Amino acid sequence: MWRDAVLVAGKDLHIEGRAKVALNQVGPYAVVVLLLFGFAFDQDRPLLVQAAPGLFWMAVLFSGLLAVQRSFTLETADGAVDGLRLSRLEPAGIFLGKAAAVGAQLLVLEALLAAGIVVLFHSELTGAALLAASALVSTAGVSAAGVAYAALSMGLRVRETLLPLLLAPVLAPIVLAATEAWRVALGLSSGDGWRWLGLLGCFAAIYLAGGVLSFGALMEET
Amino acid sequence: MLLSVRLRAVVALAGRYPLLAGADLDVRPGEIVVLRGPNGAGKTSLLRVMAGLVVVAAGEATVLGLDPMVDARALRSQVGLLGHRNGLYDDLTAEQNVLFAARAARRPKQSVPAALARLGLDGRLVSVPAAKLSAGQRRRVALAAMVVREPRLWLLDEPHAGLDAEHRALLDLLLREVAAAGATVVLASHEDGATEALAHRAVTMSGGMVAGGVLDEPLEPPAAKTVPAAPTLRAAPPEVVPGVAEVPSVA
Amino acid sequence: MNGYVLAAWLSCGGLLTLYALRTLRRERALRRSLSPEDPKWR
Amino acid sequence: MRSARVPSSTRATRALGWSALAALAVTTWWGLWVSPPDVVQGQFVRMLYVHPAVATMCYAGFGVCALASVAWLWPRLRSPRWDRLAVAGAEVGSVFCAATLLTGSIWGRASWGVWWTWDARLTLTAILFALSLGYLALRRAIDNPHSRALVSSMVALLMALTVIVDHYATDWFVTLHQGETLLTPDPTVHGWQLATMLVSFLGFGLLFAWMVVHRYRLEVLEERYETEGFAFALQARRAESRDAGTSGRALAPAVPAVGTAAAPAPLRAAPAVEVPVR
Repeated sequence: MWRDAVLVAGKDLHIEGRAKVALNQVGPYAVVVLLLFGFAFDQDRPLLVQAAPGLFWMAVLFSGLLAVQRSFTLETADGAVDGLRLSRLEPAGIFLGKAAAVGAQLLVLEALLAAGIVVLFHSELTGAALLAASALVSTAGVSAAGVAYAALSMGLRVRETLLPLLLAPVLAPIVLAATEAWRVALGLSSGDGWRWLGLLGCFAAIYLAGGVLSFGALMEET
Repeated sequence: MLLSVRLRAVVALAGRYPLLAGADLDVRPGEIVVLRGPNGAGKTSLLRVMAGLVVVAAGEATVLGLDPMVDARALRSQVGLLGHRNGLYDDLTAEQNVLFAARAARRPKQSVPAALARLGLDGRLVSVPAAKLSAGQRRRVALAAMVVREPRLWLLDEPHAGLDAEHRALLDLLLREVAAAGATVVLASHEDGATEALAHRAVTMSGGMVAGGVLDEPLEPPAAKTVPAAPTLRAAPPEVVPGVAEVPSVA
Repeated sequence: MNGYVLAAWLSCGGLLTLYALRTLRRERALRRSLSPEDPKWR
Repeated sequence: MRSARVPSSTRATRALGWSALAALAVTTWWGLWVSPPDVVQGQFVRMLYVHPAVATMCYAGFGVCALASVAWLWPRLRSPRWDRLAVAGAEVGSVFCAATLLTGSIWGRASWGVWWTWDARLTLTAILFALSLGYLALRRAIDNPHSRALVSSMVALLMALTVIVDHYATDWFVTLHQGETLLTPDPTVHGWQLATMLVSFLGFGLLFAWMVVHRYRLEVLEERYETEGFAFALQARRAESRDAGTSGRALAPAVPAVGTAAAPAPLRAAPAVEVPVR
């Protein structure tokens, strides 16, 4: 299974390397989203600093949605899905491969966005360990849930609008917990950040396990 | 000799619409069968049922000795399907696409250059991203990906579409060679001319059903029966000829 | 009787009644269009 | 308050319907007139007779959906019954969830002066409501009954897991919501208020059961409509091949008995006339 995952992730990242969609389109989009948030709070500095983690994770949620949709248009564009179904790759391997590829792209975006909030929202990144750990775990959760639901809605008629509707509530708890963890890390709120990290780990585990177990059925033609 | 494909009264649905409304078909290993019929007759659905990709709502289906509904994954890894779309990744080059197909089918990487050459794809073409290739070239890359997977059952949907004369001959030669090697080939096609010379048997589809698909050969031939000679390249095996004769010319 | 209390009761009752009626209407519509065979509720 | 006449074919559901109506009538009568206003909350206490009961039924609905989905996923137990029960539970659950949010926010407006507070319990119910809309939208988007059942039961399980983990997440979240008034060892509610609350649970419970039964029956009818429609489409498809007159030999198509339906009954006017509102 792991060998399949590496193969699929390699393929996706190779395509990304050549097409540079994440870098040229999703990245700038995320930064623009941050700018829009900035305008919305119209330079009310203390409020911006308070809201920075929340806005950061909202931007990550939106770009995660785009990255996942992009990851599956690759497959459906020319009917490559049938190739995957007929191959000897294990569905769980395909799932982990695609999730890893989306996760990697998201991590790059998060680094970009972190720079964004430092510049735009003047927040200083303290508590780096908790920041990085919660970012890593929540990215795993977001990409796992994203890839699972994208596969599920791949064959459907209304998938462009159905995927965000399905995914948003599922990702809401992750965004909530990640925001809280970051607020603690940035010293914006008291409380035990590591407990939020535990909760994030819980969600990531559920979505990863759920994806691995059900991906075979999810890839079937509906 | 066991039939490689045996379908009896197979019904396949798309929502409530019956793509197949009771299709019967028998195909023997080493045989090339062409499916003819108007658009929407169910040719593509029949191919996808044989590939184990479409749910069989009713009827029996046995492909390569396996039941598509029970052990779909085992069946799928032995089947090659070339649909209307080529299933390529636009951003990968021709060689990378075929390489991915090979490794996904757990085949050795060394067989990739040979497969590409087999379809006349060599030199500069190999390192051109799929997006920049012409329809015919993309078709040949998809065929190369299939060659490299070495499936036992070849299912092709309008394979000749988009190929020029030279490459059609190349395709026919390839299919004959593969069939002679014991694989089973079923292709759907509109062009009577191209497939006339190629196919051992032609069946007609319309309204989700197949005419002339059934061979009178029982599924489990008695052991005593000698194994009929593998169908020679062009000469249709004697006992099949009546089948072909029966098929009236399509209005 | 307090405005909020009334609002809560009416809105909740209204919502549930609407849903009940919608289900019954759809059920009657379906039953009319099906053949008169006696429905066996498995 | 509820004037809906409750026509239903079998005696049991009619009885269920009338008893639900009776219990709800008593709840209304006691809740609005008989029980005394609360010493602290004054008239607002009357909302106590709606909100908790409706919220409980909301969770009951999704509980039924999750359990039915588990049953459907269990190879031995698999049968279309569970799938129908799952969708019935989910749909009725989402209606009660909407009612819960409605009454909850009205109560919030009354006692805390604001329509919506980022209170733990409210957020959880809102997430649940969004998940249920996703679930129902997903079911409408898939035609193939088998894969629809498979995919929606997996989503239902995921929903249940998310709700359970959310439950603990929201406990660490600052919660304004006062604890379980009823289930706490020494209930602060007694006398008339307790009696009315119990009746409200009974009334809404019966209503919940009645709705699930009817929604289940609707699913059965819909499936039979699909099957009959399919038989109709099958004959039309066959006619297509006969009209084309392509085959020398007469095709001897034994009409395969599809799925659960017995031989399709003779069809009267084309069923497409009364397309059920989805």
